[in-house]
Amino acid sequence: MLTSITSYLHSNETPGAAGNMFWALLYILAIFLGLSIAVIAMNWLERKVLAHMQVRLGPMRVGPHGLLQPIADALKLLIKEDIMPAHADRLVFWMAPLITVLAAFTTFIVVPFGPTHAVTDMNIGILFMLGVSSLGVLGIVTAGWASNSHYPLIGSLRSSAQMVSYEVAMGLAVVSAVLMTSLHGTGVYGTGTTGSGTGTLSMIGIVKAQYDQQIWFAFKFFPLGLIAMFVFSVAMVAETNRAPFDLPEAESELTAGFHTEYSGFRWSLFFLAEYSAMIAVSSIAVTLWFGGWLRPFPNALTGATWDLLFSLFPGFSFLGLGALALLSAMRMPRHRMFKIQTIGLAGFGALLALIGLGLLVPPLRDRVQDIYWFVAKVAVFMYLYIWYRGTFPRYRFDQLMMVGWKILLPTALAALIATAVVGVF
Amino acid sequence: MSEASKYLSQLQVGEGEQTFLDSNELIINMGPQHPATHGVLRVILKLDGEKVLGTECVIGYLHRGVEKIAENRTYTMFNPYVDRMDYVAAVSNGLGYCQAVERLLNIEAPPRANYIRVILTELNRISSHQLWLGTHALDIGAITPLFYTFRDREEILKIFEKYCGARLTTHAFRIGGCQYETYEGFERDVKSFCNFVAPKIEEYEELLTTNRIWVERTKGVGVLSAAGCKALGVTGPVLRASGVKWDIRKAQPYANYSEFDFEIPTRQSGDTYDRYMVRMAEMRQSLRIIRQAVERIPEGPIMAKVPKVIKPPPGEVYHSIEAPKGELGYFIVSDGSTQPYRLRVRPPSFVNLQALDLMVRGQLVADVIAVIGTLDIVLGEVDR
Amino acid sequence: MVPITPIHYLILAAALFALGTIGVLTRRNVVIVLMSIELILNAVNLNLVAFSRLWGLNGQVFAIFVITDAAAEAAVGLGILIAFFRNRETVNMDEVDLLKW
Amino acid sequence: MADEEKPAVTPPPGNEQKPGGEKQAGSVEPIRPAEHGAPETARSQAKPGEGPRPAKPTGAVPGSWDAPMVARFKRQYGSGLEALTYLGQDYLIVDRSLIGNVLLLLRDREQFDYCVDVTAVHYPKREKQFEVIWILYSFARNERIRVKTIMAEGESLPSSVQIWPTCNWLEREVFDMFGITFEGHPELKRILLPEGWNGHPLRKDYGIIQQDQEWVQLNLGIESGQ
Amino acid sequence: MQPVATTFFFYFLSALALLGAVFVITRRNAVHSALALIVTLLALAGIYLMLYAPFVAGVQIILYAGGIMVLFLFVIMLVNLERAEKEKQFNQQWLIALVAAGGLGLLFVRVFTESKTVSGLLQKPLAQLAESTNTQQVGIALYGNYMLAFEIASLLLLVAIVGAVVMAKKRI
Repeated sequence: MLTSITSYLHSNETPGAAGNMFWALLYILAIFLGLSIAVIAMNWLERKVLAHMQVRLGPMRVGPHGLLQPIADALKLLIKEDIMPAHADRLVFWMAPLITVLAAFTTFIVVPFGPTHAVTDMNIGILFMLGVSSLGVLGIVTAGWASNSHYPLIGSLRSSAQMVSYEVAMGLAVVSAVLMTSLHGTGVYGTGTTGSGTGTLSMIGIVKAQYDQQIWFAFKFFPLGLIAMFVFSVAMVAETNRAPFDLPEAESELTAGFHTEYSGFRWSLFFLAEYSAMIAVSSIAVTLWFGGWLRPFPNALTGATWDLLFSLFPGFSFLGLGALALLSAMRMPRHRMFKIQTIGLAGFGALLALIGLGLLVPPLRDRVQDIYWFVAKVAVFMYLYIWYRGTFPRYRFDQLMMVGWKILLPTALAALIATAVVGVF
Repeated sequence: MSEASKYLSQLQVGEGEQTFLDSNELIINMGPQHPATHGVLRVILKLDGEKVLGTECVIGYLHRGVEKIAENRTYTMFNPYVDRMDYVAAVSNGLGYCQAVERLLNIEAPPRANYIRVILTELNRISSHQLWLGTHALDIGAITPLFYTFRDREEILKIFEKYCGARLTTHAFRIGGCQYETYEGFERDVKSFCNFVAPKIEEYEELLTTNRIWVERTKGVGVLSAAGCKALGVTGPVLRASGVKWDIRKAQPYANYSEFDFEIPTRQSGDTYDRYMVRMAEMRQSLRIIRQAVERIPEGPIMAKVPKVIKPPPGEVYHSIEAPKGELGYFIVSDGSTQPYRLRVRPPSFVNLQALDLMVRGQLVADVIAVIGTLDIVLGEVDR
Repeated sequence: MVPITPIHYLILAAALFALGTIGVLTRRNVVIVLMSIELILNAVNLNLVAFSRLWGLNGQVFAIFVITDAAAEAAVGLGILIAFFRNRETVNMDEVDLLKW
Repeated sequence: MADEEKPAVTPPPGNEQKPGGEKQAGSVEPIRPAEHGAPETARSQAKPGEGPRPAKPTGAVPGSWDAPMVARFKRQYGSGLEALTYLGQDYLIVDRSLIGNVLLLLRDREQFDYCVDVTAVHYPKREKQFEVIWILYSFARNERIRVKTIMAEGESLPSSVQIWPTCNWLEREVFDMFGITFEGHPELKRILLPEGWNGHPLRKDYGIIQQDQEWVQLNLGIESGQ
Repeated sequence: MQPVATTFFFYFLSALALLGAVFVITRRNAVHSALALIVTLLALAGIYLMLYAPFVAGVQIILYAGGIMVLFLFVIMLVNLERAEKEKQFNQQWLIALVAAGGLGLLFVRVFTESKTVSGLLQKPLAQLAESTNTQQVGIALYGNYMLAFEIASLLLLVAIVGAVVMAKKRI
């Protein structure tokens, strides 16, 4: 038992592939916890970043710089009254948020945080991700239907049409990335290197192909990779019902869309699902086009010095964040009203710095590096989500459909065909 | 007659062109508690899927009987009440009322008072338009402009507060002139505000005017032709966006608007985008008026000779001004006593709201929100 | 415990097929009849995939064709259902008694 | 604009003109209540035949209003209508039976294409209690006039919704506040007050704190709205 | 990777699939039926995984559960079925149908278990299916041997799209 646990540490397979149940469960637990923390952090970050974009401060009261605000929110949501509308379909109403949460969380089974840092590596990895994340729409549709109310019903009709439409463009964009795993090209676009020869749908395989071909797929067959990436990154915003495609929950039209009738804990499940889905689709984008866990220039900047330099990044980023927090603590007004807040912020900074120091220890820093780069790339996409929300008005339903079917779909198709043509010749 | 009947609006349940599924006709109750109805407006929508077949507005949730109150208050006592109608443009309301009573008394406010009035009213027009822009953009889904406009509107409210102590329901004017002399540094404040807000207006435009989604959401939405506007009595920026160059400040100048050099911005197509552009241009024109007024403001008294007890001679008078939302009129019947015998307010929001049904027929639900926003209604004024 | 052989899968498929048939034959709601047809198709799929365990990949390829077919069937079937509902205001199977309307 | 030779769009039957005018004159003259006498005083002083007043809006007394438009109407309807001016604002007093035709002519012939407002005033002491006022504006002429008619309780007016669609809500409000009915209105129901409310608040006999207690108790479940 | 705990997962997933199927044909409410069908479909996807057919499993999830069932739910919401719920759910021939279908099922089971020929066929040793290259092999088969069938399937889909649009839309 113990040997099977320790022996995995030196394995170069994912726990799923190695058939190591203990580590697989541990990974699942870690992903679950990490995702919950990420959603909480995302909640705080979104409010802060959006607030600063909108010339205001955002949460400032609960904890230093509102750091504890998400926890306060979570507590509030947990103890809120759970309202079920009269004549609602009780069973379905109860099940709907669970479906969305399950769909959003299950996708993370195949997300590769590193060459071995995934629960399992499926042969159909990307297909599995797309399929399971598309199950989320079932939860949204049933939620709207079960509420027995007009606004949620319109919200779910909108969302089912929207998500099914954008899945098509999304799928085509993904296919063109998958195609790149096997295509090297010989002409101007040829990379001149040998890859694995056959393509793959496995998430880890796709990242490895990018390493082998020495190029992120976003820049492969320039600009075809970029076009596919662009199509995907528009479609993924629509898939997750975020601004400017947040029609299913357009608050100015449908009050809150499909979750109008939800409150308290059930509502927070939708919230959790939405943010997990955002992270999930961002992970797909990062894996397919931005080299997944690969650090910048893994082929060009090789050698012990570079390896050391890049492996110091995680530790130093945490140290930097800690220093930022300490600096803010020092700049807090000297007043006894702010005493606890100052101490809290300083403590938070110290904690971050401590983590940063810990990550500088050699065995840890090599293991953590992949996860760090992956998370950093996903974070960029999450920032984009917030940025979109601060900038764009909302699309109208017919315009949304037009964008999906008349712009994204043909673009994705054209990119796919061009990729195939360029890759073969 | 048939031309007019084209603009008749009423909800005819049980008929209408049907496109996708007959069975899918949906009656939706938007409001009175709804985030996008700007207060307590209730719109009953008859939908075919997402397409609007017809609407019916149910109003009166904020009815306070202002006209009845007026009959039981003296002319002076009623003055603060008008601020509570269009509470985002209280100064304009006050100006209209004071001038109507002055007209009934056949007196004229002194020039300095008129200048102060013009400055404050135009500032108020800018603040009203800013509030409109923020909420309208919010309705369409752009959340950021709201905070920009509120930040800049704050500067106007600060000037109001310094001038008369109130920020929103200012009660700035009195019958016969102004109660307060300008405070020390008023001109400087106003001038610095003009310099402050001019680039900010550019900033709003930068966010929205060329934003593709904004243009797609507003172009061709809620089109109201000039004929439709006239038939439905729609005034203000909505009328000007349909290509009618009509502004009471130019057509029948009141206060001393005839002394200023400004233009009436118009656009041709009469859709939501044009109304947005007209209002943006109006903000700039208001700045232009304020700049001139603050340069030329004369010295002198700020109150005309008004009797202590205001007892207008018997008679009736209608006076209207160009409020930020359109023609704001006061029809006052005096019986020679200290109280108005009858006071009728012609609220621009109320009349403009009537056009909603015509503007949204055949459009989508999302457009209803855009059109309610673009009509710039204030429920305090609709319901009075 | 008995090891799971292809026979097990085939029996499961037979049960699903029977249930689907019952649904098609007894239900009056067109939507549920269509869903029962999906059940039958799935039973067939299961059979095909189970056979592919014995005779190689061809069964899986057929299963994919069956899924394609199911998608087409669902689209047309639901289209007919909507047209029917629009004309008759019902989704009752027994009332589908006209060839043309 | 003023093609005076143009025939009226809908010339009313000739026999309606004179009786209407006489009725008007007969009805206004005797009422002169002490409290609310002022407007009547003004009007009776401005009876035609006193000679033209200066156009300058100075006096507190209405003067007669002379304009080609008025002349055209006078020619057509004779004493059925009166044209006055007060403080520079012109208004017509039209007999109730003529009001539909006059409004239609004002729109079609005189280009008053914008109905600013419809409102009413209640004079409880008079025999004919209500004055209904249309405020009109012409974009082409940049001119604002008022049209006034006098009617008694229980009488009704032709709806002008067919002339200016904007009158839809305005007439509904007049109905709501005064209980004046407009015939031919597409949906004459309360607009600001709730359906089923009793009483018309802007009538003078409706107290300032009066309310429909029964409605309040029934619909809001509270004892009183105060 | 070898499937773990095959027996347990087989019985668990089959129970789920059968339960879902029973609910599909017995529920009064069409939305409940649809949700039950989704459970069945997902259970079958799991069974496909156990049968070394991950690609079919993926297609099952993405197409059936994510696509077709959303279409079903969409239509159920469009045609408001409140009235249908109150009506009689089964037609008069339910007894005959039950007997016939049950007989058919039993016949299948008997053939699979008792028939010499069939069991002889099924005694064949299991084919070696490499899970890690399953997708590639399915792809090669699809675009190799079954090229014509594949093209015909795409034509079928095109016809289905046109047909669905013609059926569902009143005015084209």
